[in-house]
Amino acid sequence: MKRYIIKRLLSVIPLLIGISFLAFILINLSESDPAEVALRVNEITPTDEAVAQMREELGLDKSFIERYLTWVTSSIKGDFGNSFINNKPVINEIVQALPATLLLALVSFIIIVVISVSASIICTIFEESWIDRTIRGLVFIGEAMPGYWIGLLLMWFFSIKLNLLPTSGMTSWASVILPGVTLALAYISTYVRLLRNNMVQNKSENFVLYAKARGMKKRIILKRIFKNSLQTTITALGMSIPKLIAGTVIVENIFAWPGIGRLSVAAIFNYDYPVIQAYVFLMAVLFVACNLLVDIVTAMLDPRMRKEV
Amino acid sequence: MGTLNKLIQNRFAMICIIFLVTVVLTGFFAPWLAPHNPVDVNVKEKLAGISTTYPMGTDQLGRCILSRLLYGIRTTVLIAFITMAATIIIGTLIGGIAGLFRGKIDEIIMRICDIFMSFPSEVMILAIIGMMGPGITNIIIASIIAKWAWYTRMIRSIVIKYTDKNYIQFARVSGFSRWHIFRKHIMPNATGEIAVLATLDIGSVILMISALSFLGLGVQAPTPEWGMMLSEAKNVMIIHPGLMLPPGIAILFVVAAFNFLGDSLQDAYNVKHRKRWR
Amino acid sequence: MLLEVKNLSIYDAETKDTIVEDISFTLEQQRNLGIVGESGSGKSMTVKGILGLVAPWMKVSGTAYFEGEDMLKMKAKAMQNIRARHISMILQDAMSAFDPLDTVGKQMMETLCEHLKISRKEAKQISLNELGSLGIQEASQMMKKYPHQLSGGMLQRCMIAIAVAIKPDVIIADEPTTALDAITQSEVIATFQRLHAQKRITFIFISHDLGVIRHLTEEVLVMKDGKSVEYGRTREVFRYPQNKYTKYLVDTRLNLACSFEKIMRKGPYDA
Amino acid sequence: MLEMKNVYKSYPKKGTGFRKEKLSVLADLSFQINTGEWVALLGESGSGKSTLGRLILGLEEADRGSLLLEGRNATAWRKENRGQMSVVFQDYTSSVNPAFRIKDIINEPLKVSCRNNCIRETTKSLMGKVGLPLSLLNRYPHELSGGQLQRICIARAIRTNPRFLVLDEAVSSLDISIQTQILDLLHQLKEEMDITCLFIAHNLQTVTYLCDHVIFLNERKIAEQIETKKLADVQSDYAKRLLASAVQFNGLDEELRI
Repeated sequence: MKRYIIKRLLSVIPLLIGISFLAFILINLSESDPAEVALRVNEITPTDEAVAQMREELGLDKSFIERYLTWVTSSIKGDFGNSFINNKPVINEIVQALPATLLLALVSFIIIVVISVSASIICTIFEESWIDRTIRGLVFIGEAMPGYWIGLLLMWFFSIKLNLLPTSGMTSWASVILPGVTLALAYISTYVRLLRNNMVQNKSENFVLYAKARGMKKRIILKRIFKNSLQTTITALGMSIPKLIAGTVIVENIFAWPGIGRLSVAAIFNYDYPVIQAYVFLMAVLFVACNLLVDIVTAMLDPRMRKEV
Repeated sequence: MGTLNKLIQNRFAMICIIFLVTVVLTGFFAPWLAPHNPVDVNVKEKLAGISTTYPMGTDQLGRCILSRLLYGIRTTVLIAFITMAATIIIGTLIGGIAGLFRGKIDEIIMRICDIFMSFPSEVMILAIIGMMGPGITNIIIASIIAKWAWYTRMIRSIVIKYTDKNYIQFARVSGFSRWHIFRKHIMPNATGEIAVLATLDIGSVILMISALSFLGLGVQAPTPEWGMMLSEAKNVMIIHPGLMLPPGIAILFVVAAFNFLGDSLQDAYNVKHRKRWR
Repeated sequence: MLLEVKNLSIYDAETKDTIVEDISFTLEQQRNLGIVGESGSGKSMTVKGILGLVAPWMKVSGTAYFEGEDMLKMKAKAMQNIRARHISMILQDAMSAFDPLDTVGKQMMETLCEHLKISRKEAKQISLNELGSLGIQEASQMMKKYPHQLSGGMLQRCMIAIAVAIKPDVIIADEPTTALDAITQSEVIATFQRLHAQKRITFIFISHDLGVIRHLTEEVLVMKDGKSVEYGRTREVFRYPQNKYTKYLVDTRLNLACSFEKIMRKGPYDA
Repeated sequence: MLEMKNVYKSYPKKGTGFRKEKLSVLADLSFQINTGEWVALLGESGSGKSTLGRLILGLEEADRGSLLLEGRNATAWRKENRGQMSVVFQDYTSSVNPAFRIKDIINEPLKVSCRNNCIRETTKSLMGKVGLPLSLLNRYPHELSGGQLQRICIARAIRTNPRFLVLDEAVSSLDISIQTQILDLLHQLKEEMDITCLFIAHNLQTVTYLCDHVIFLNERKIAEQIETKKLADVQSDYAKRLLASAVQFNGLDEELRI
């Protein structure tokens, strides 16, 4: 097991190098000159002289590889440069916005786990009954509904029509409910579908037939089915964490939630490249880290993996 | 063949096909079918209710909602089709090469895919649009970059699944060239599966494009687009919530139809996929 | 009489196919029954139908009396009790028959604790004894292993051990040797013969291999396309087949064996 | 015809990592098959017999050792003798392209050795040879039974009159009555055609029905190679045990005494 974890950790290194390189290339895709943009957003006329000075300041006159290396080394230290807009360190902006996003992601993660796991268990136990059909019907509709539309409808119904919850911002504890539910609803359908199909498939595995043939109780057989679905469940739900954090972009914009999703969209409109760069890099790292964690946890759960490595 | 027959027998799938064909045709003939010019502003008639001149009313600028909806097909569905087609072509090309030749090339392609897939697609698209600026071309390019790796991988695994089949092994033993095997045996069989993949996924492409437009990062005003219509409706939500319905329902129906069609296609293709019980 | 099956038919409500049609047989104490037929003849479905192990959309009709009660009309709970205590089953595909996430020992003990109402310790002891008597050395080591660490033959024996430990009236073995290699196959068959002789267990064997059936059973039921074509004493049926299909099966089988036999007879051992 | 010398083969183990661990499937294998002989390769599942077949067919490369066909390097031989080597697999359902008609399936090998002029005539005689009605030619594979499909596979394999044929468990997944029919067909082909064959199997009876030589493969190595006629006096432990278990269930009447 130890060897597997070490191996898995080592395999992440080339991946991280690739990611950072790609993130860096993405930033350099931009058609406009960052130096010019930096000047413009600070309302300085981009004369040739000023641009050249800015280029030097931003290190744009160096070679591509050199720039990449400086960027990576400073990124590792948490230094993503300063925002073009307010000249504050990017890392501060992100650290400020992160808690709000994490709270939102956590709330919807809990909703997703509770609803998708229980719904798929119910569907498996009562396969092909009316309740299974109803849930599947809802899942089908949920998959086709745009998440932001659900958000708007919820906002209209609960905040405007019933005036129960705040429409936007982060003013009280109640403000997290609507964005949290909206975010969760966008993902629940996918997970219910995935988990239910996995469990139902496990139901027709040979070991279930044998458990029946040796006269085991229904409860014990169900327990075995669920245990065998656990790996898929953990993988799916584990990977939902980074997806949720990345997926907050839309929800945060609907509900004016002061998180990193809104920060990044604002940065896109303002051509604030350092912020975008930092956001992309951090998200990718988060994704890789979660992936790693999920892999290790599932490997620990499965005896076949445990012995093999 | 059997697949087509099975699809025809599935009445609901047929309804989906008819619906989608109608939608596409309506989009194509929008200039003749729409009662008004979708970008014509008429402030006097703003937020009008349902009437014979405006079958679905007007928005906050007095533009005909039905016309905007019909023209919206052109943008939303067309962009989705273009994105999908380009992604599939790239995926088939690269995935086909990886699956067919295996070895070093395969290894390299797969590692590159790994890197691309380490970015959540939302983040990837945001990054690219952030760098290149909002706009239709840019969201198409961004979606392709965000999706190609996944398709390459799926198509590679489909190709590999077929190369393991005995009839391909037989063809190899008989001394056929790789190209012949790919053209005669793999492509005809894989096309169906790729079509299923595409149909299942096009709904999510539509959702993504409309979401980007909703954020103001995709299609720019005044071009009619469903996501953007929702974004505009949001601003007048308090006084006129009804505006949220037409574009939302339109997206829901089109995406649902594609998803259902994809599911039915998959069922029709995989005979073995039928419920097994031992 | 242990088990009496009359006019058993199984009908697939989804595809509208009749899978098993009008099967009748009786199982006498100590007289093993063999069910033979080619793939798709419905032999496996027959016993699954009796034990209520078929999919919900399979409609089973007819009667199957076990100790005076019709199993086909039993409630799920009563049926579970039958499967737990009276009729055990050994499945064909041993490799996938155990839950991959749990040790084999745990699954054996779980079954025994449940059915015999004994403690885990006792269950462990019984499992060890049974595995030992099946000729497995280091049984306690083996019980700590996960299914993927054991061979098909080993897992097959674990299934046999569970079935035997419960001391059921009948053990149904569905193609118990098909998935095994030739040498293991003959070992497993020897085990069945010993159990039958020593523990006085009555078996139903399902197989497509006439050689195996001939070795293990007293009565045989030959099936074709879901119907019974011949039913009688194994020796007689194989020696003087009445039905054309049975004769065909026996002839092709003998034909196959013939060249091998010739070679072996010519050998030096013949002297 | 075929000579294998000190062949080793291993597969990389699954799992991520930089140091690839290998799982050895064949170790130091040497044997030869003479022209015109039918040689059986017997072994348990996992003994590497199918891998050996794939090596000979060129579907896989050996790690070490040499493989000669008619005294020449196998790769070079294959290149010059397209269509001269053929194979029948165990799994007949995946052996035929489900989208092709039967006639296209059995005529496919001809496209390599380009002798298109006499297709109609030989297709007819070929179908007769494998005992199938001509009416099947326009059907699709899923309309045929397992036995018929395997006959189609055999017809396809001998379509180009190959000099060397590999039968990879060609009868194993068929019912015994069908097995016998297919074996009869193969027997008849053996008489009629001038062909060398490697018959991979795990069942002794089918082997003795058809082959001149038997190679016992056990745990990655050759346990014994013997003429079928002399099968009764095998020396190796593995072969003896296999023989003993086969003897036990051979007949249906009296137990065969040896």
